[in-house]
Amino acid sequence: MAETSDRPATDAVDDVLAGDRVGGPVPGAAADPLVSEPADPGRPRRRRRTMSGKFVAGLVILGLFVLMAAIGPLVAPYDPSNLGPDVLAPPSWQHWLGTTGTGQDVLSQLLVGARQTLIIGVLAGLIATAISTIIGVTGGFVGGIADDLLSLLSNVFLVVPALPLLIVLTGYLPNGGPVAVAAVISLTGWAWGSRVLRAQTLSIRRRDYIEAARVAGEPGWRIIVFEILPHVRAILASSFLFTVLFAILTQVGLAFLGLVDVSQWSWGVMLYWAQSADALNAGAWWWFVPPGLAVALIGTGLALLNFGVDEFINPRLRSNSLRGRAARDSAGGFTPVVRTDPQPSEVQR
Amino acid sequence: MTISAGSIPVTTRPRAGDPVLEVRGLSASYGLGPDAVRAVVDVDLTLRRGEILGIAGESGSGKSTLAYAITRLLRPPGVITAGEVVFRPADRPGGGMDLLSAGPAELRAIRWSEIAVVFQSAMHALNPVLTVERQLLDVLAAHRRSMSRQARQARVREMVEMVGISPSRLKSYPHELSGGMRQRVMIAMGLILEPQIVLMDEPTTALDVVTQRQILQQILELRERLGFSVVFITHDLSLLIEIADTIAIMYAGRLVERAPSAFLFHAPRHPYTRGLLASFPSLHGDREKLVGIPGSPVDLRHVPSGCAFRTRCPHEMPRCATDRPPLALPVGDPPSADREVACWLHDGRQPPPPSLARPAPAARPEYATAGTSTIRDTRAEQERS
Amino acid sequence: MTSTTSGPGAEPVLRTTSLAKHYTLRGRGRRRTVRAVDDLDLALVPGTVTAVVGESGSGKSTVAKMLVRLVRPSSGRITLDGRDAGRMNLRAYRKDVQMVFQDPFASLNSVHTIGYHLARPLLNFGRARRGADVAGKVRDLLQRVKLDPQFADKLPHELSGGQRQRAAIARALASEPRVLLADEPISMLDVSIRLGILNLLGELRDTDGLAILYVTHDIASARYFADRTVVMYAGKVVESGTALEVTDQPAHPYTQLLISAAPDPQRIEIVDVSRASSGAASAPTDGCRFRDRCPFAMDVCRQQPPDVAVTPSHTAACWLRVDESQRPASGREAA
Amino acid sequence: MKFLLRRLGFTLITAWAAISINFFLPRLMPGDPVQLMVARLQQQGAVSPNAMQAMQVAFGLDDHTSLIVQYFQYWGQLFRGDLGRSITFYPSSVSEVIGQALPWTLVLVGVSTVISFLLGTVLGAFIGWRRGSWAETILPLSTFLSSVPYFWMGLIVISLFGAKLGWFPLSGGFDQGIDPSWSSDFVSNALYHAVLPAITIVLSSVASWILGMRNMMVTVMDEDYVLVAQAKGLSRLRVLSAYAARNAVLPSIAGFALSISFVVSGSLLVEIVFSYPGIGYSLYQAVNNEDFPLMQGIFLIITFAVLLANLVADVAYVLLDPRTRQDA
Repeated sequence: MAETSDRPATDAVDDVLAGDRVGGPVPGAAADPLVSEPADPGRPRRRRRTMSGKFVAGLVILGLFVLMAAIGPLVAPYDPSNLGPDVLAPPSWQHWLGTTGTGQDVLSQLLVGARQTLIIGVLAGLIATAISTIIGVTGGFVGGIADDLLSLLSNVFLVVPALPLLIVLTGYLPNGGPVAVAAVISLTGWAWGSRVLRAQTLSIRRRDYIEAARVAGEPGWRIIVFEILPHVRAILASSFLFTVLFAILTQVGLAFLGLVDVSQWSWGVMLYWAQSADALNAGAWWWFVPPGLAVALIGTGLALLNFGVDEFINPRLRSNSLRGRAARDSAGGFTPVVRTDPQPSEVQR
Repeated sequence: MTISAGSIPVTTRPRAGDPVLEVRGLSASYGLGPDAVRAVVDVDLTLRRGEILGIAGESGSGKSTLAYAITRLLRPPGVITAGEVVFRPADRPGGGMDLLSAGPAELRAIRWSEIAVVFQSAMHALNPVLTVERQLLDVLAAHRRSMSRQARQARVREMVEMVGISPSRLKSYPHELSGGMRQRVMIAMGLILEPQIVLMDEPTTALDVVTQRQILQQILELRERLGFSVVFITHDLSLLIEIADTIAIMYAGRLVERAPSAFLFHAPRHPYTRGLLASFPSLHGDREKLVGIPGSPVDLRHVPSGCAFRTRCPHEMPRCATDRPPLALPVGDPPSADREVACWLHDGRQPPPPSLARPAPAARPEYATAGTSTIRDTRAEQERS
Repeated sequence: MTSTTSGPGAEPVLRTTSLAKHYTLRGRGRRRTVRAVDDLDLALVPGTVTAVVGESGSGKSTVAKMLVRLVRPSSGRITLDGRDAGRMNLRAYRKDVQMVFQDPFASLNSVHTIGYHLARPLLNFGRARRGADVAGKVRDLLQRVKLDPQFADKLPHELSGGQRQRAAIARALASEPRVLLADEPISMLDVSIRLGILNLLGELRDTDGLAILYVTHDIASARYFADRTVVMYAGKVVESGTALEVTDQPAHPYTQLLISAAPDPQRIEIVDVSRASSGAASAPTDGCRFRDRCPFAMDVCRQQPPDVAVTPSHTAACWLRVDESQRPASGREAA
Repeated sequence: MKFLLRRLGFTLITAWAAISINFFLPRLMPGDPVQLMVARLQQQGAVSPNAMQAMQVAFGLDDHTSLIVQYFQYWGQLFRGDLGRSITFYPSSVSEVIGQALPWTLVLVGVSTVISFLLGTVLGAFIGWRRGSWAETILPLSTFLSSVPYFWMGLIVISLFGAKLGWFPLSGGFDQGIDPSWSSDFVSNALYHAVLPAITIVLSSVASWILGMRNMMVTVMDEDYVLVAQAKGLSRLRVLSAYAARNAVLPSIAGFALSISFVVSGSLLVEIVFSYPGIGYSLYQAVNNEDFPLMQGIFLIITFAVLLANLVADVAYVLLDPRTRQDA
């Protein structure tokens, strides 16, 4: 999740075409090389191309998991907490993903646990994104001392290791429901988004169209909502996806440590029980592999979606379409010669 | 003048005015397939020794694309789709090499040592994390392996002094220099290997007028001294007329006119050239109302059929929409004028409008020839030492 | 008939008195004050174009931003019809004073249509009411800048640079201002369409009696377009006069340098500017700020030169224009 | 060195914030934390008076001085290296427990993180350089790896290389039979035990470095100075190293702050899976035993370590980017 590019990012073709335009900056029109500029979000042409394979794959993966969270508890073959007679049974037709050390059905736990896992992730993502938008955009827009303090705050939260802090925090808090867990996670997860949003707002604030809007009589709130926010949409989305991923990984970690209510099924809780029952030494891979794999897959889905957004923000990140020798030439700094046009004829001489 | 004892026989030593670079039928696109944008189409150009060839055009004219395609420095998704770029090195008389079919190793050897590029924005063209000296030495390290360390450093000092920078600034990083100084460093870097060709892509556009003028003067002086040829790309035709020997005007990826600069200025043949010339307010005389050119510069994604300029042209004729005019000697001009225009007004079927039929000035301007032998001599001396 | 309300000789609508903007730069251990604009007296007259010409760092853009009140002056006064601008409601002020920005690729928000860009100031400044009224006014505005009314539904990226700048001018006209500040309005545009924009502004000056401030680095375009030209160097006005006077008989060495450096195909002799060191960034902040680049610099130049009238309409701030006997003893400064 | 001074100031402020959080958190929590904990501990068995005492000291409930005074006393204790007494390992002090565990973590996590950073940066630079080549097929894989919870990766690695193939020990930092010493036997034994946890950490964290560096590389490759380097006819290696990668690595180093706390958090969980005798495993034991003094001490130590790592990254940044030295 690298930060976005340094220099204004535009479509490569546009870059070249625009580069021809009166040859660059005029004295005094200093371009700020340290800010990133999202590609015009309003371009339908671009939007179509942004639907890259990665983005679609991410959407499909996430769609499947959302479906799982929605109908999982309904289609689960067993009550996930029901103790069965088959203890530590490997996958079979009765239990597609085998059973736990107490005979519970792993598949049912996985299906039921999806909902809790996703709810906490999305909830934490929403809360954190809200916090980071408020703090980041406000700081960037207002500037001055307030901005200094707000960005110091987010930098502190960024550096302090989240997990140990969360462990201490949840240790003092009585075991709460998903909302409490989500709230605590978002407390440590907002800083990244806030930092990126602030940087972006700071660069947008200096753009001509913001000053032009002021001159056109627009009030401050309208400038934030209608002029700035549309331009941070992509970053907002990216920050949200990143935070959801962070929240899912963190809650799985917390659950693994037994710091959440371990009677409510989630993938982290499954791993907690698997670890407590020493599933590893028992060779019960079907117990700890599925929940971890599910987390990894959902994370991959989020990351793929994030790629799509990143490439939207910075189109240069897209994969190159050249292959073979042409790609090699171009990587070496030699424009490939692909003779598609007819050879020059002896004309007009 | 001593007769060179170098490898070049005196009799076949290339003279000023011989072609050093010939571009034939060059086409370049962004992307491949149906969505490709054709930025340069079928361009023929000849650069002669010691000459300053100006290429002028607006956005979407393809002038920068042309320059980068010649050196094969066009970035992805840029692709060269047709043509030849024949470089005729002075020390290989008769034979030329096609840069478009050359391999990476050959190209790398020619780059900078024979064809150097001065980029538009020195701010972005210099590596921010290396000192200026390091970046100059880099060139020598890559191309002058046999040179000693001291010799390289001495050469770097000599070059920066030549462009008017104190060698004490060599340890500076690019961000510590002013815009004008950075551009001078770029020029010093471009000339350090005494290349035969220097491509300059808007080298002064980002600078203030006074600095711009100083740098132009410097380029002209250095050319006198070193005898290299220059391809000078700019949108500023008025500037080009002052410094270039020959000017090529591009529109929608094609050449529309090419002529010695005095001819082009006093007697333009293409309506676009004339329109461009009328777009620069004068510093002298009466204030007349000027109109520029109606319409918008062409969008390379939607180039009009036939003559691409016809939609903005005051003299449009029916055939302009169907047939693309070839680049040819305007009927009425003598072949000695060495000029070409791509416009149906000059095919002899009708008298061209008076504004496009002015007689050219009598004498054909000569470009500087003095430096050409000088550069060869210094080369030869270097080889001997 | 309109000569009393507009055109040269009419009463100025916008005036500045000793306007200044100083920035404090921190860092390098000590504070450094940058005098971006100093002691500026400017009068914008209805129906005339005043050009402010200078290199980067001359403070010319800061002038425009102060006049539209995007930048707060450090000292001095701006008066609109004799009223102190600093005391005026910002919206009421901007109803009369509008601005066109340099880069039409940056001054229009890519997510909004041209129609939105025009409707907002119409509504904000009470020039139209919501509903059909707005659409009609938007059409009128587009027509005034010679754009087809269908452009209202387009997004900025669907327009060429020149069309965008026309749209930006239309937006500035929405409030029906009397003063238009144009900050390098053509420098980012293609050469062939620059004059179209200047001619459009010229027509607005003539038909609407607009007072236009034209900020530019291109002295030739100032000569073409402006009625008066003000030359700035390092935050100070060095010369001002009618546009023709200033370019045809430049009185200040800096103006002379600017003109000799400008591209000029008709130039007969090549002017050597190589000795003039470049850059206003390191200019001295006292006395004549041009003195370290000036071929005629004297000891007396350490003191601020007075504005000397060359003709009744033309002044230059240069000791060369002051009779030697009138100059202060130069030894005092040297001591 | 203004940049470094500013970063140092930031480090101090963050350290102060962490210490203060540590101090105020238990004191400002609703209810009486000691009672709460006693109640919890009693479910597991009797609470020793010693443990009660340790907790009361930790929360400043043993005497009734004001919060401010306690705060300063707390600082005084900190400077003496006194972090209170651990409940789990009573009567050992928290400092002793941490002192024993810390070297293990520093070596394991430190070395793995450095390896991961170097490996990821080199790989990312290469993939970004060769855009569109086969190398890009690594990207989906690394995307997947970066989404895997560290500890789960540990479980997989153990079951594969430990349980199934038997190449490496399943857990612990060294064999029970050997006494910790600087003997070559012990060191090699410890290294042998460290291989799997290190592989886990590298595998889990390398992906984000790869992706970050690749993205920066692609962006930097579009910079004019890279084009100039190519126009200069420099060798590929020179262009790649001195121009492209040299600039692309700067944001990667600047992004160290973003990632290091992430990596450390993940690594702590890896220790737990491997029962590795480091800070993470101590934290796990503290959590299981509701050992709040130990938890807080570990939180502080980890924060300090991360801050220190950040400072090192800042110094590296200053060395690599001359622009930060502008105000020197």
